[in-house]
Amino acid sequence: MPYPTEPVEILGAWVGAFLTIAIYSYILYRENLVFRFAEHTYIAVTFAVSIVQAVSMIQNNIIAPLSNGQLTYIVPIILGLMLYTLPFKQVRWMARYTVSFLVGIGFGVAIRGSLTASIIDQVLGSITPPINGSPLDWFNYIWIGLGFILVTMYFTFTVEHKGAYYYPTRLGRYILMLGLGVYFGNTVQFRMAMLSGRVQYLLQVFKIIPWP
Amino acid sequence: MQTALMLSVQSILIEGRGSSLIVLLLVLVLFYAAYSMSKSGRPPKMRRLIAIDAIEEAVGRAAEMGKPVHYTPGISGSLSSWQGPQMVASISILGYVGELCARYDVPLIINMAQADAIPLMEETLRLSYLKEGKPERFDPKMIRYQPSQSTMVTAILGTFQRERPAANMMIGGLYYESVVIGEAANFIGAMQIGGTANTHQLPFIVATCDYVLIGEELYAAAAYISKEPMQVASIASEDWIKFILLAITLLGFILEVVGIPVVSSFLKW
Amino acid sequence: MGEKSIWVKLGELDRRVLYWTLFILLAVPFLYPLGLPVSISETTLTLYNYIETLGPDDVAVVGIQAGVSAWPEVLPGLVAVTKHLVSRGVKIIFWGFYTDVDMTMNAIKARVPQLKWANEQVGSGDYKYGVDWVYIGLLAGGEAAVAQLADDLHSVIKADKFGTPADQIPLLQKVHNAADIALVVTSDTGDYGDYYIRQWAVRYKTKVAEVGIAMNYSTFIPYYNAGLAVGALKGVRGGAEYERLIGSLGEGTQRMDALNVSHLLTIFAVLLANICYFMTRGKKGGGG
Amino acid sequence: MDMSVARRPEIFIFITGVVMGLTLFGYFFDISEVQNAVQTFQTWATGIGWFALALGFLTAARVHLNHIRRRTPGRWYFSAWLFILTFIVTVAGLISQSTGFYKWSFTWVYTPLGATLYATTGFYIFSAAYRAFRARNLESSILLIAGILVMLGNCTVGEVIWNQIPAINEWLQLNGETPAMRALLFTAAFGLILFGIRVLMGAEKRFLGVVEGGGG
Repeated sequence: MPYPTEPVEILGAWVGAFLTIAIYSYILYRENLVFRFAEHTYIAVTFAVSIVQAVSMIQNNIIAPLSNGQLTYIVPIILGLMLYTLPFKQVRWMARYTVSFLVGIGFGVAIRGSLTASIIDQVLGSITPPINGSPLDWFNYIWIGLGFILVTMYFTFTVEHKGAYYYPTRLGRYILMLGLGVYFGNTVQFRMAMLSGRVQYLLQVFKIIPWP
Repeated sequence: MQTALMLSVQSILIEGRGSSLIVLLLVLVLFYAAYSMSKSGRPPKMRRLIAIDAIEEAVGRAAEMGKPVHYTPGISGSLSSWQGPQMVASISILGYVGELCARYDVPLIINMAQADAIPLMEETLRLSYLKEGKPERFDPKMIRYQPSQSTMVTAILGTFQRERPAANMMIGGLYYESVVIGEAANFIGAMQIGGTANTHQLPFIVATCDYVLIGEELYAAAAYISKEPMQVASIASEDWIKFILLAITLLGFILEVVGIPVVSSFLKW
Repeated sequence: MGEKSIWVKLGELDRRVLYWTLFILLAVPFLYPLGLPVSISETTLTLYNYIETLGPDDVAVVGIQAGVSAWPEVLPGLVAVTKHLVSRGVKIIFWGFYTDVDMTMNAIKARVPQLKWANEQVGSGDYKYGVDWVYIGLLAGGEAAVAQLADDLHSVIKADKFGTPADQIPLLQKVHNAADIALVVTSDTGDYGDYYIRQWAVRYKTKVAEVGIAMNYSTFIPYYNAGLAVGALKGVRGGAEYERLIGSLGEGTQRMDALNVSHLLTIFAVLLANICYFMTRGKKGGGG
Repeated sequence: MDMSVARRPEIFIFITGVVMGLTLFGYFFDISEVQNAVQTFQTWATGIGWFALALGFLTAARVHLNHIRRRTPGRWYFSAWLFILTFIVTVAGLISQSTGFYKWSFTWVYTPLGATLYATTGFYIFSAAYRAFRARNLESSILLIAGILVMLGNCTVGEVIWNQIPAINEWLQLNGETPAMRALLFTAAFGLILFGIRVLMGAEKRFLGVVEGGGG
């Protein structure tokens, strides 16, 4: 990909760079009119993108099958339109039908997804001893198994963390903090990669380094 | 008769999901037991959720300073997605925040980005204001919808500097927005309460917020606020099932090593 | 109320100073590359070794669930793995669940020149569109769609990106469900990796590998340990490792320099903050 | 016609319960009718989501129209700009998504700004680390040290400093964090299930739109 040659494209690259700097002016300086302009521009374009995509999705995935005689596709249209009763006092309860339906699916999907993956698999993973393992493998087995039990003990609502329950939950909290530290470290990598990507983009637009 | 029924159930049960079904049924039984116990006058005690207690403090502070409270459920995900329950839990807590804001006449600003959650959010808040006897103070414009995660972040950055809320609450299915919102709120000295069940964001709400709801606590918050017997009973049954499964884990942890795979074969059933 | 000590001042440093330092220092490695060596992680190596066992009879799926905004982190890995698949002659089906997937597909294609569109000249070693690879475009529908793809690809995929019906595309005629796919490479910023694990790996034993952002690497480790995932690249670091394995250094390796700078700076900042904290702790009275 | 029956809380609980129940039933039992129904439900839900987007726009429009009508200082002309731009880009997009101004806006505004916003976390994570990660006590020290070791392990300079860094990092990634993440998933799962049960029992009153202590 050479540096854009079309004037419209060059303009685009510069607009992108300008808006990027406008957003960062908030961070590197403070809230200002340039940031506000970038903010509203971004929101406007995103609204347009989501409306356009919704229209084509409704066309391709609801209207098209409906006109092919798949009559069940009338249901999302009705339920979707019921959301629009919201501003009208007398009928706004109708939106609640749609909400109840969506919430039912949400809970069904979430509970279904966590029963095996978050409960059974986690227990199973904690009780699978290594086969012909090294001492380190056995240490890991104990670390993960007992660690899991201790951290879970920390998350209780009806037992106070006192007396005999104090030390295990304390230990559980330390193990939890270790896990959070690892997560933090990994996220730093991703975020910094992203930020360096923006710096690279600016350097490219200003022709300080070559376009990829 | 009974065995015939058992066999027919067995034949349609999907392999590897039997143990999940047992766990789910066990949860129901324990819930019923805890509920009967608390109805018969022996309600279980629930430990304090400091983050929830802090909500009133935060709203009170905003009232003293004459500044608004900012609330966001994060990006969360649509109601029908697996993130939906986090959104529902968040809106439930928002209802409580709304009541307090109505009570102390504190302006409330909500930035959110899931369109299908708007009706639930609006209705919940309308009722909060009604409950406090100030239905006329409810203004649907307090809900500010933004069309995507990143636009929501931009809008929140702007909101913070322009309207300087005294408190920021970000509770729900948070993603990358957590650290940005958290730091930007720190910048303006807002008191912060965070909460999420998304493990990958926990380090950031722990780092940026004054009070946090971690994972399970997010779902339990509504029960904690209402303190109704059924709600508290359900929390107790959560603890019971956890202890039962921890006992099973410990048992399996030892038995597997000596070569008796009863627990793992049950779990794989 | 005497003069504030240097430690107090440093501890309360205006954060804009931090931001400017970071912003400027991040530009340095692009101007003066460092090029430090990269060691290979286990999860990168297992994916590499698995692809080494594949050949022209195998079909892989590359599912793009990361947007253009995540390119700095995921694109190097996606490109490196695609290059490896191409060098082994593995057939590839690309699709995505992210609105700007077309741009990502074009970016991969621009970096893997063997991939040719239908209207392009095919030379030796090149991938003929429709026969060796195909691009489906944007799909929608979350986990349900991922599940349906696993059960019956053709119930979801009626045509490719250009509207050519699926029954006129030779490569799509070869595959019917998840069992026909040798490898799913999933590139995520969100949760689609979990969907492929649940719907493809668990139900059809299809091999799944994550080439997403570093946080997805963390979520994939339990799957990897449980044998459900064949490998995972840890964001751009994984990409840099993979570039080294296939002997084609690229943007991942380049970006590692920026990571070195930013990580050292972050660690330095944390240490500095802690030194300030310890130097001032006793003086403020309490506050522990 | 008396519509009050149609808005009794029981009806909403019933809808939620049936949909939730079928979804779960289809997970455990291999009955194709149920599974097809659940699949259909999900297709519907996706469709409803697209309809909801316009509701989102109307909700936002209300806020911005208010600014314009009241001529809010420093705000109203931006709100007006938002309307104009949304309109132009939408019309352009409805005409053609793959050419013209829509494509241009998508490529040069939507995409780079998404990346820009995403990358702001780089700044904020940096200052959060500076401000919040102090070794106040044992537990914050553990978090700090684990975080630093992982950071050193993730960038290549770590192994130049000490050749054991990659091994330590690998242990932290593959084993060190596992118990914490397991426990978080495990406990949150029960929180979720019991929350679902409370919704079905009608205990989550806010969700049902019932005002505690009468009202309606």
